[in-house]
Amino acid sequence: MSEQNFDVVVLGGGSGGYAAALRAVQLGLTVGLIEKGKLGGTCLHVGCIPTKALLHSAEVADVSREAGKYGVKTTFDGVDIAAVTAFREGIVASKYKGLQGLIKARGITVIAGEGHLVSPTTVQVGDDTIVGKNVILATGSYSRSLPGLEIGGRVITSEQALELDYIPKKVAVLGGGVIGVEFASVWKSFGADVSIIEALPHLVPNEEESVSKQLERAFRKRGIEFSLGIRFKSVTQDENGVVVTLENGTTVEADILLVAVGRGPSTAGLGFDEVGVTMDRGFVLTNERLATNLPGVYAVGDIVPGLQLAHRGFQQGIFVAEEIAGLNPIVVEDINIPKITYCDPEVASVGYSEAKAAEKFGADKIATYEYNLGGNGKSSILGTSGSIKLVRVTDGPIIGVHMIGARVGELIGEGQLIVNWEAYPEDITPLVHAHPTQNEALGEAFMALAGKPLHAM
Amino acid sequence: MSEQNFDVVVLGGGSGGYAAALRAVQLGLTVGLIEKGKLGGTCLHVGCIPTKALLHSAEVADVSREAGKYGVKTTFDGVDIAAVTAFREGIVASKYKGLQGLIKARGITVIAGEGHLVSPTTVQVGDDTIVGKNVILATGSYSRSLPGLEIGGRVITSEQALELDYIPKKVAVLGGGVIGVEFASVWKSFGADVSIIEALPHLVPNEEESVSKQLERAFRKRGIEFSLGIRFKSVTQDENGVVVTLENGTTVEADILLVAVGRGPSTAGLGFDEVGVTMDRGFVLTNERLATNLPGVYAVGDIVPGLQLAHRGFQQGIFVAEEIAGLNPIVVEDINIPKITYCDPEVASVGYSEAKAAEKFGADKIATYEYNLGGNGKSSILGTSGSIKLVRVTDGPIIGVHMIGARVGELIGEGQLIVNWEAYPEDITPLVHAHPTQNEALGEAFMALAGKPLHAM
Amino acid sequence: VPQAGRRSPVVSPLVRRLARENGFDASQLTGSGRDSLVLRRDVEAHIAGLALASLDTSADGTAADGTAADGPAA
Ligand SMILES: Cc1cc2nc3c(=O)[nH]c(=O)nc-3n(C[C@H](O)[C@H](O)[C@H](O)COP(=O)(O)OP(=O)(O)OC[C@H]3O[C@@H](n4cnc5c(N)ncnc54)[C@H](O)[C@@H]3O)c2cc1C
Ligand SMILES: Cc1cc2nc3c(=O)[nH]c(=O)nc-3n(C[C@H](O)[C@H](O)[C@H](O)COP(=O)(O)OP(=O)(O)OC[C@H]3O[C@@H](n4cnc5c(N)ncnc54)[C@H](O)[C@@H]3O)c2cc1C
Repeated sequence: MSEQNFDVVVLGGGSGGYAAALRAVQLGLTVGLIEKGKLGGTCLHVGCIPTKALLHSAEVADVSREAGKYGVKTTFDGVDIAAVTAFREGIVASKYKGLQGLIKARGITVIAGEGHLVSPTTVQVGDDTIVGKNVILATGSYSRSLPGLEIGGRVITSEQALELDYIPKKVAVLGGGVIGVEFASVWKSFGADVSIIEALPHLVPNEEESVSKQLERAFRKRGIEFSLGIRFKSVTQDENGVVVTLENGTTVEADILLVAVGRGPSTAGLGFDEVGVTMDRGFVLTNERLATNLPGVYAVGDIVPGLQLAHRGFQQGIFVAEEIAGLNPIVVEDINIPKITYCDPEVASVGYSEAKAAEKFGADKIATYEYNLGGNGKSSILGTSGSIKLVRVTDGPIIGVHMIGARVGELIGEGQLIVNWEAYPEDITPLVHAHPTQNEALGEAFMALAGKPLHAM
Repeated sequence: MSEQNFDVVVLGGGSGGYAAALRAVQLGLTVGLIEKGKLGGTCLHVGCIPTKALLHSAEVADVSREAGKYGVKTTFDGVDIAAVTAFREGIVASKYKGLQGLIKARGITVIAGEGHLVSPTTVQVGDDTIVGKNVILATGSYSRSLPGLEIGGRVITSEQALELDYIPKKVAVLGGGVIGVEFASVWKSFGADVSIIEALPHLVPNEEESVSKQLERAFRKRGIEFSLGIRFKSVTQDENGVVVTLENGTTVEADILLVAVGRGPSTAGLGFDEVGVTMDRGFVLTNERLATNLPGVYAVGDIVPGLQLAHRGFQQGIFVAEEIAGLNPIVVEDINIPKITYCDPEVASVGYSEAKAAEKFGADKIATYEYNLGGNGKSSILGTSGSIKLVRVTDGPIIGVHMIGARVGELIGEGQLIVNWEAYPEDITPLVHAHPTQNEALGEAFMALAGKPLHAM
Repeated sequence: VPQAGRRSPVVSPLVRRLARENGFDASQLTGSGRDSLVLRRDVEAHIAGLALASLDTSADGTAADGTAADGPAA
């Protein structure tokens, strides 16, 4: 039984928590970082990194299959799932090692174990009492299910999906959001038949509607089945597989069902309620500066309602560390945080969709332009189709960038600067983008939006 | 024998010329565009587009070869050069068709034939006299050779290299600039042995020195040979191959020699001199607003001394059209135009190198930071190494972005905005980049340069 | 000193915003870049001048809004 004192105590060592810890020690604060599992959290171990490794193996499989189109003679002999696993695990292990080294080198005290909040300044970890002038809650999220839908056996969530040691013949995916479509994309590339079930009218329903429609078209072309706008009713399983029944009576048979219906906050039983933190359905409520109702207690990452993304966690962690250090950092709204869905084709966006912009600014106060990647040389060379859609305030700044196509995720950094810096298309048009890149498709779209399209009518 | 009158006469339908024409008609001017070959010029037919198609086939070959690393079982059975040619020609044909359609739809009068400048307002095309209130010279460039080095037989330039209907066993490449290293990269990926001869001390000698060194290391790892700092002396050829002799007596034997020592202006015999245009070694001299010494006569593209890049041509073409229309467009200096070399690994840069910045601003007035892509999750997943080097004025804006690594070319758009918009690292750091992307490596580098590295010491 | 109605080119949204946050319109300055492009240093110099002016004027008790912008940057 011991007591340790820090300027900042961080509960949870995922993206949000470790970023807060790293930034806080940089600012001269002492930090105790409490983690019950592995530093790096969901993103590093069972989220962003391993899924993107799988998606790269999937890309390699597709390239190998289609190599003939580009004059390369290859025989594709299937996917060796054990080797995919070794690749994926190797990537995670090396990033994990790097992160552990960094946290150590920066002088952060890591406390292993499950922490419980016992007062606004105190976290109990087993027999140890960890006291902080400030406490940052960063306990992250878990894969949710639906009421009455039990996970187990052939009904799995993303954690088990990652570790599957075989390629199923047929998969049903419940949920057409980012995690659902990413796994659907991987499995299809690996040779499985895939069927997505989404209750909302579109795949990736949080994206610009025209992008969702294009993704649906692209998935259809890839032979990925999906059912939209009809809710899941029930599932049964036996040794041969699962049968999913929808509310309209349709059934989908498959080897397994992936449940990808969103992630809930990991806050149950951790004492937040008892200590008096204001909560809503398990989420921790904060003001826009991430302070909870209790002085000195902050929250970051997936437990704060809004986008559940690793880089939002990083940003919030850095923000709170700077806030505690008195640097008065600037708030970035969720809407201006970039989002990428890494399926094939990729989807990337930042800022307002056309519908949201019309709601906020008035339909007659905005202008949009959609540039077809068919006009973009590099995209043709890569063999991808897609588009870039821009939303601007009429005679005002660009407020939305929405893209679909192979590799477009890497273009969102430029979109992010444009939207956050309130650039006008006219600021960009004198700066002709490099040729031939996919990047220049953004340039073409801005030129068109400024009323001076170059390679388009 | 006829006379045609236009607001603007453009001589040459390559990147610079056609962009000028497209923008001029958009601004309500009438345009006559004179082209002796094919609209689209070097870039579309024998430059940017076909080389990038080859480079993509090369990438596909490398991915197929290394698929096992990612758990994908493929057998690489070599490159089918006829199929590569069909792919390359298909891409060029479709872009060519698109460009012809666009030029027609925009209402530009295309005059086929070789034009000669006969007065500051008049171009003669065979029997036809084409008169313009303004004339834009845009006749482009050709592959140069060295004094005494004759092109022919096994000694070829990029035009013939593109059309080669076999994969040589061994190639010598004279010149380690962008065209030389791109072809070297393709041939190596296609299975040839390659040896580059560069008289300057580094490959891609116009790039940041640390990037050149990393490219040399990467090429060495790929088994691409090169000799630096020793000049070419002579070459002999017979039915079996070529023997290249360097000034220090070393010899290089190969099936063919690619001469990639730069491009000269295509201006000889076109009347420019006679009409009184000020020239220098065949280049047309202009002021920074691209006006020649003759009122109403402008020049754009590769015939204007400086960077020889398609998008510089686009930019200059648009600029001159807007200048003629009285819009007073903004000048963008060559240093702030992005450059990409599409070999594997790619090289991309914009702005000042460390050495040039030190020269211009004083070595004690600048700061640099180099971020290793080894710390970047997406780059690890792609299996690429490399780095991002930034140059800033101390307590001032970022003035240089220099990158090497697979696919980094697509990141230069963001670098271009940053440098041209005079961003401080501190403007960027609140905007955490999307995870996991290569793009976020830029973000990490900016954070470090602002004194607050996240995932680095 | 800004001339009313003058519009200089500003290509950087950052430069425009910096001016706006300090209460003036960047395009009212005479830029020191090529073709009088308004650069970041022009806006920073103007802000430094405003700070000096406000020191001076606050010494004799008058408001220092003589150089304020005539509207938000476009
Ligand atoms: C399959 C999948 C793919 C994803 N892909 C991406 C992507 O590509 N890009 C992206 O931006 N986001 C992605 N995400 C989301 C991303 O992983 C999360 O947004 C991010 O991990 C949230 O960070 P966090 O710090 O809030 O929580 P977490 O990463 O969940 O970390 C919370 C940490 O707290 C620890 N913890 C919890 N309770 C306690 C306690 N009581 N005591 C001690 N420790 C505790 C946990 O062990 C965990 O390590 C993905 C998620 C999934 C599931
Ligand atoms: C192998 C190679 C790869 C390249 N890759 C890239 C790249 O990836 N990215 C990049 O930015 N740049 C690249 N370039 C450079 C790019 O091609 C040039 O910068 C660009 O084409 C220059 O445009 P231009 O309009 O000045 O000249 P050109 O494209 O050369 O066009 C000139 C046109 O004028 C016509 N013409 C000439 N004289 C006359 C006359 N008297 N009458 C009528 N017509 C005439 C010609 O037929 C031609 O069509 C590459 C070049 C090469 C050779």
